[in-house]
Amino acid sequence: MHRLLDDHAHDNGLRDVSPKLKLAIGAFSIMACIASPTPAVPLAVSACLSAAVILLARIPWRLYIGIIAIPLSFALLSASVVALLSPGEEIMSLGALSLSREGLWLGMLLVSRTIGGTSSLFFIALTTPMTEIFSILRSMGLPETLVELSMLIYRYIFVLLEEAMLVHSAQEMRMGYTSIRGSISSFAMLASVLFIRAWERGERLMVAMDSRCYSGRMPVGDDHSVRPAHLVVSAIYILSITAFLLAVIRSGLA
Amino acid sequence: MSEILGLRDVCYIYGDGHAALRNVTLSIESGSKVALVGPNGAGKSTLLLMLNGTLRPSSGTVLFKGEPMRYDSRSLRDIRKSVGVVFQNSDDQLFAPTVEQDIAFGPLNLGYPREKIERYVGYALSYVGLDEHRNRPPHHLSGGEKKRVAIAGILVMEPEVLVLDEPTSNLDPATSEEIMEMLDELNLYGKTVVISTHDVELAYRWADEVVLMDGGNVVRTGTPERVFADPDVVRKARLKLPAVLEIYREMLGRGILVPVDEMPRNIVDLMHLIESAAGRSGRKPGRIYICDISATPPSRIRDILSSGAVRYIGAMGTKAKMIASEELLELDFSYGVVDKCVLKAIAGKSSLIITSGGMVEHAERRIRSYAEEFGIEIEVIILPRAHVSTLADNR
Amino acid sequence: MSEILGLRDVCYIYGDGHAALRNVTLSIESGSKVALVGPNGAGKSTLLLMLNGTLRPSSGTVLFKGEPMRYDSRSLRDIRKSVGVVFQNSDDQLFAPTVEQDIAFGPLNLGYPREKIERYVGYALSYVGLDEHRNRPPHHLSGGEKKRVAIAGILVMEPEVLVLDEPTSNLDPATSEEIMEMLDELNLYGKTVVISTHDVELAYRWADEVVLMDGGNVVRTGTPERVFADPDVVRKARLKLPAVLEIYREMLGRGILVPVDEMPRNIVDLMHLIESAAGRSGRKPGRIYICDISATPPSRIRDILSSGAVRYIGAMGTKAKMIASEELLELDFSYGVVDKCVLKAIAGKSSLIITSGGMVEHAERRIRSYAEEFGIEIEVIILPRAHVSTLADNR
Amino acid sequence: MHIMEGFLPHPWWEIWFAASLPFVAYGVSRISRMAREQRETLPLLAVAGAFIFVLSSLKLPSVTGSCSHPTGTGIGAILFGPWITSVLSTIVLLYQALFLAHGGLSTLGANVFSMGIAGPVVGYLIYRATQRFNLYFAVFLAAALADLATYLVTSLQLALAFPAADGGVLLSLKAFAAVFAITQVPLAGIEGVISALMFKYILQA
Repeated sequence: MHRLLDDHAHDNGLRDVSPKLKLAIGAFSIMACIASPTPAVPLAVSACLSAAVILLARIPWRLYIGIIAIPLSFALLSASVVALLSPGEEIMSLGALSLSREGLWLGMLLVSRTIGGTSSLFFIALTTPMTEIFSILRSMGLPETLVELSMLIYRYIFVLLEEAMLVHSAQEMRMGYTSIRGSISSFAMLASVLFIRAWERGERLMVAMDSRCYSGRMPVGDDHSVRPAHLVVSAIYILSITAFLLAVIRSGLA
Repeated sequence: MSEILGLRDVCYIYGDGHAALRNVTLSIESGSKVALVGPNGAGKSTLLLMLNGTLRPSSGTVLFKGEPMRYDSRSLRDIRKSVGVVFQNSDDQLFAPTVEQDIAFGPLNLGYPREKIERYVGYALSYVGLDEHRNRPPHHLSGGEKKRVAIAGILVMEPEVLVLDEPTSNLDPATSEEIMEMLDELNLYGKTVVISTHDVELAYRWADEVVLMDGGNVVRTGTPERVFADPDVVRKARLKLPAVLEIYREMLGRGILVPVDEMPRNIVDLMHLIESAAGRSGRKPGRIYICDISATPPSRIRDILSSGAVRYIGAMGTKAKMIASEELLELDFSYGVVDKCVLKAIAGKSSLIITSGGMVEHAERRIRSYAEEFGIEIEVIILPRAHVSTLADNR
Repeated sequence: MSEILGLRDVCYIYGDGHAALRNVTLSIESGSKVALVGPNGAGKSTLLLMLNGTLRPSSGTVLFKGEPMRYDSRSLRDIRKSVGVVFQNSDDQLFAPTVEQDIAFGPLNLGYPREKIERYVGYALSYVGLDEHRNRPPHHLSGGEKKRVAIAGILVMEPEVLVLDEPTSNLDPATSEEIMEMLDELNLYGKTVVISTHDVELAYRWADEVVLMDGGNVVRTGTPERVFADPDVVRKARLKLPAVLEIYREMLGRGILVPVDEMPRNIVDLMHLIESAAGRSGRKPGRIYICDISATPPSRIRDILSSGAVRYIGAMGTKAKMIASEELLELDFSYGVVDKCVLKAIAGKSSLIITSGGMVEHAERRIRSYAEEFGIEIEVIILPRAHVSTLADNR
Repeated sequence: MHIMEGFLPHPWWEIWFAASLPFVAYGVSRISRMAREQRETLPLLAVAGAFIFVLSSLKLPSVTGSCSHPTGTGIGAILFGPWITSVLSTIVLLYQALFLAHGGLSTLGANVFSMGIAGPVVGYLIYRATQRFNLYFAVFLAAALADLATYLVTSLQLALAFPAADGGVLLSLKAFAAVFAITQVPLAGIEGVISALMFKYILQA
């Protein structure tokens, strides 16, 4: 994986929208998906946010489809276990296992929640660079140490990742990873050299921070202000999904 | 000039017993441009890390403004505010998530008020010409841009001394020249600049003072001409002679040239030596126009260009280059501008230098000193001053 | 010569839509020395990674020995055995815990028998002159040593083509020259060598063929003289002219020299042009002795030195340098040896080149071709051949 | 092994956040104290965290051929102890969710508990218990069992949230454990071997 989702977030079409607003939409959507008793709400959330990511944030749809398939495999596998274990009226029998109507429904609900939840997660990941989330984390009152550590880790992930990719391709050029045995020892060499390199970098990082008068503070970026138009669109989305959710819950109860 | 940094009998021995510096004594003058040259492993980086107290001598003393350096955290903080170090690998230096946050790191830790931090960061960003990259993470920048951010992160603390370890390593020639020109500009405005390099061409051309190191020793210090005068010493330090000097020496060896007091520092000097040896002269030299871009509307530059008065155009300094690129001026020279224009003038062609502020006088002084050295008359026309009325009329 | 690697209309587009290569067509001859030059971000590294199939073109074809490259794992294995790539930063390439294990990595993965691996690793180690470092961890080596280990790790797989990304970056001048000389030696024994660099001096002096790249395009290809003939193109690509060429052009501009068919490649050429323009000649040139170290006892070299027959001594090739250092011979030249000895010969001084094997004829050929080019007579004396009887008597 | 966004229902996602919080909070306070005493703490933990992220984002050479990644937290526990590792893991898991789409935000608490707490605690205890016999074997065992513990805890988390019709949590746990065993058991072995080899190579260098 050469590009992380964060790399796309820096160039997306919703870059100028307040990160607080985007986080709020994402968090609300996740909650709505988990709270929903039927697949309809998560699927609606997924449709809205996928459209926003592809049409407004202008993330290439091929990329989007490609990454949304990653969690689906886990969701399908786990949801089928849940489905087969659930009690209820049997509609299909597979040897020792049996599938009930309620089980099938629960499985579908779980898959849809994963799709909806993942769309919400991607909405945050693809439109809001991590660099803008740090200031929110700090204003949420998270411990200073945790925020600072997160910021430093963020930066060094990219430095070490590039190094790991280069070492990995150097190993491939010299026929590493062509057999299982070779793969395991190649991987262990990669890990060990990366660890040594990381440690040396840590020592140089300390010197660099000291050279710049480090006294225990890390700067955070500024927040974008919330624009009225964005607020209106967000409010419409949140109210519609909430109304839909309430309607579904009420009809389920009735 | 007075000494700003000094080393007296400094030794440094690493944990494994390997001596990185052996009895080094050195004096760095305030306001000078110093280049440490030497092979890999000569101790250059170790010496640089002594200058801001990152490394502490095993024996001997480091002096800052005549005072022995102290290593308690308060004194170190003061020294690091005054002596800024830019590391060879920019990735080691840029650790904050965005360009802006990285540059703000120093001022924030120095406890500047918020408003001052913002102002300083904005100033540093525009000085290195990276305004539009302020919210980018460093891993989305090119090598040259990273180096600029690293320099900005130091400049923003307003150090008196700027120390750079191999500032041009891994940069292409034009980017290297741009970085070196930025250092020239900073030096011009009063900062002492110390670099390490094994690029002899760079050191020979750029430095006021060269310190040749090898095996932890300072082998020789002095003007570039003095340090590079002895080819044996240079070769032993696994370096080579600057090309101009090597050609000059070959020509001496063949009797084409006769030894002169001052060895040629650049191609301009060399050409002058060759021409005077060949007994040439008489060609009417070209003119050099210097235009202060901060006081001249770009339309005026276009007028000069379309008038056919100049053949070549060059820009000096970050601001001039930015304006040139905004105005789509096609530059003939973007680095080593004064030298190239003098060469053209000697060859009978006129040229225009666009620059700004204090750089105008600097360029003029350099042209005058060349002209004097070669005993020729180069007409220098400084634009807004001479044409200030015309300028007003044009508006 | 025939094409060993070729690119036809190759484009490469990164994930973010940025085009790193645009319709690149290129042909690399078997046995040639090719230098890709261009600024940072020109696409040089991307192109190099196409040559062993690490990157796959977005469109267009890469040919190896006339066959379009295939990207299944079997074909990739074959191509990577034949085309070895050395990265710019040796640290990315050296990942095993010791030098020996690192060099053995390729052969081990190729499934060579144990005995063969040991033999090959031993051979590669001694070829790069690092026998005594075999059990050290690579990250404790110097930059030059790391580069040698990286090259050894590729050589041990016996590739036909050696591809090196910026082989001299961060190395001091003498170490750079040693690495480049090693590449010359390998080329002499039949390997095709492709490098990328933004060091124009290096490319101009070393390459048979220069490929000038900018913004993902190949701007110009051909002999170094042809590619560097147009200063505008070179400047646009953020490079500079090689110093020799810049001085030559300045001298042309001043009428000190007249244009010649072949532009000077190095200082020797330039001096010859200047001397013939000045109508000089007549000085009796010095001799050049070439001594095959593998067939001469070191005592013989001492005899020659003490006889006063030569003023300068140089060593070419890894083996000769090793022996020179063992015998504590103080070398005057350890790189660019032939050029320097020819310069000395023209200046009337004699010199001795120690080298070994096929390099003897190579050196002789180069001296002869210089002599012919300049129309002078340089006496070349090859030592064990001429003195074989004396040699036997001495024993 | 990450639980994906949206998969854990109410109240389980909240319960796992609550279960993880004390560990992480204590870890943060330990790091804060260390950072005040030793200035190299933060830089070194930062590169260690980045290392764990990068290691866990690389595809493991795996017999099953599926897309499996090492957790790297066993190594973390051996080097830094379980408390600090729980903090590093929390940050790494957040980044894995946002950068790689592994895991999620509402499931972060559950994932931190299985990968950042249960795995490291088991790994650390095993390492301390077996270290005196043979270092490499101890590393192998610690990393492999940390992986297995993570996988069992994840299975338990799912089983608690989705108990079976008859047989309840226990049957459900068996079912989840059996399904994930196909990939997770070989993975644990491979991670153990790689961790032990990595230690060997680091000590050699």
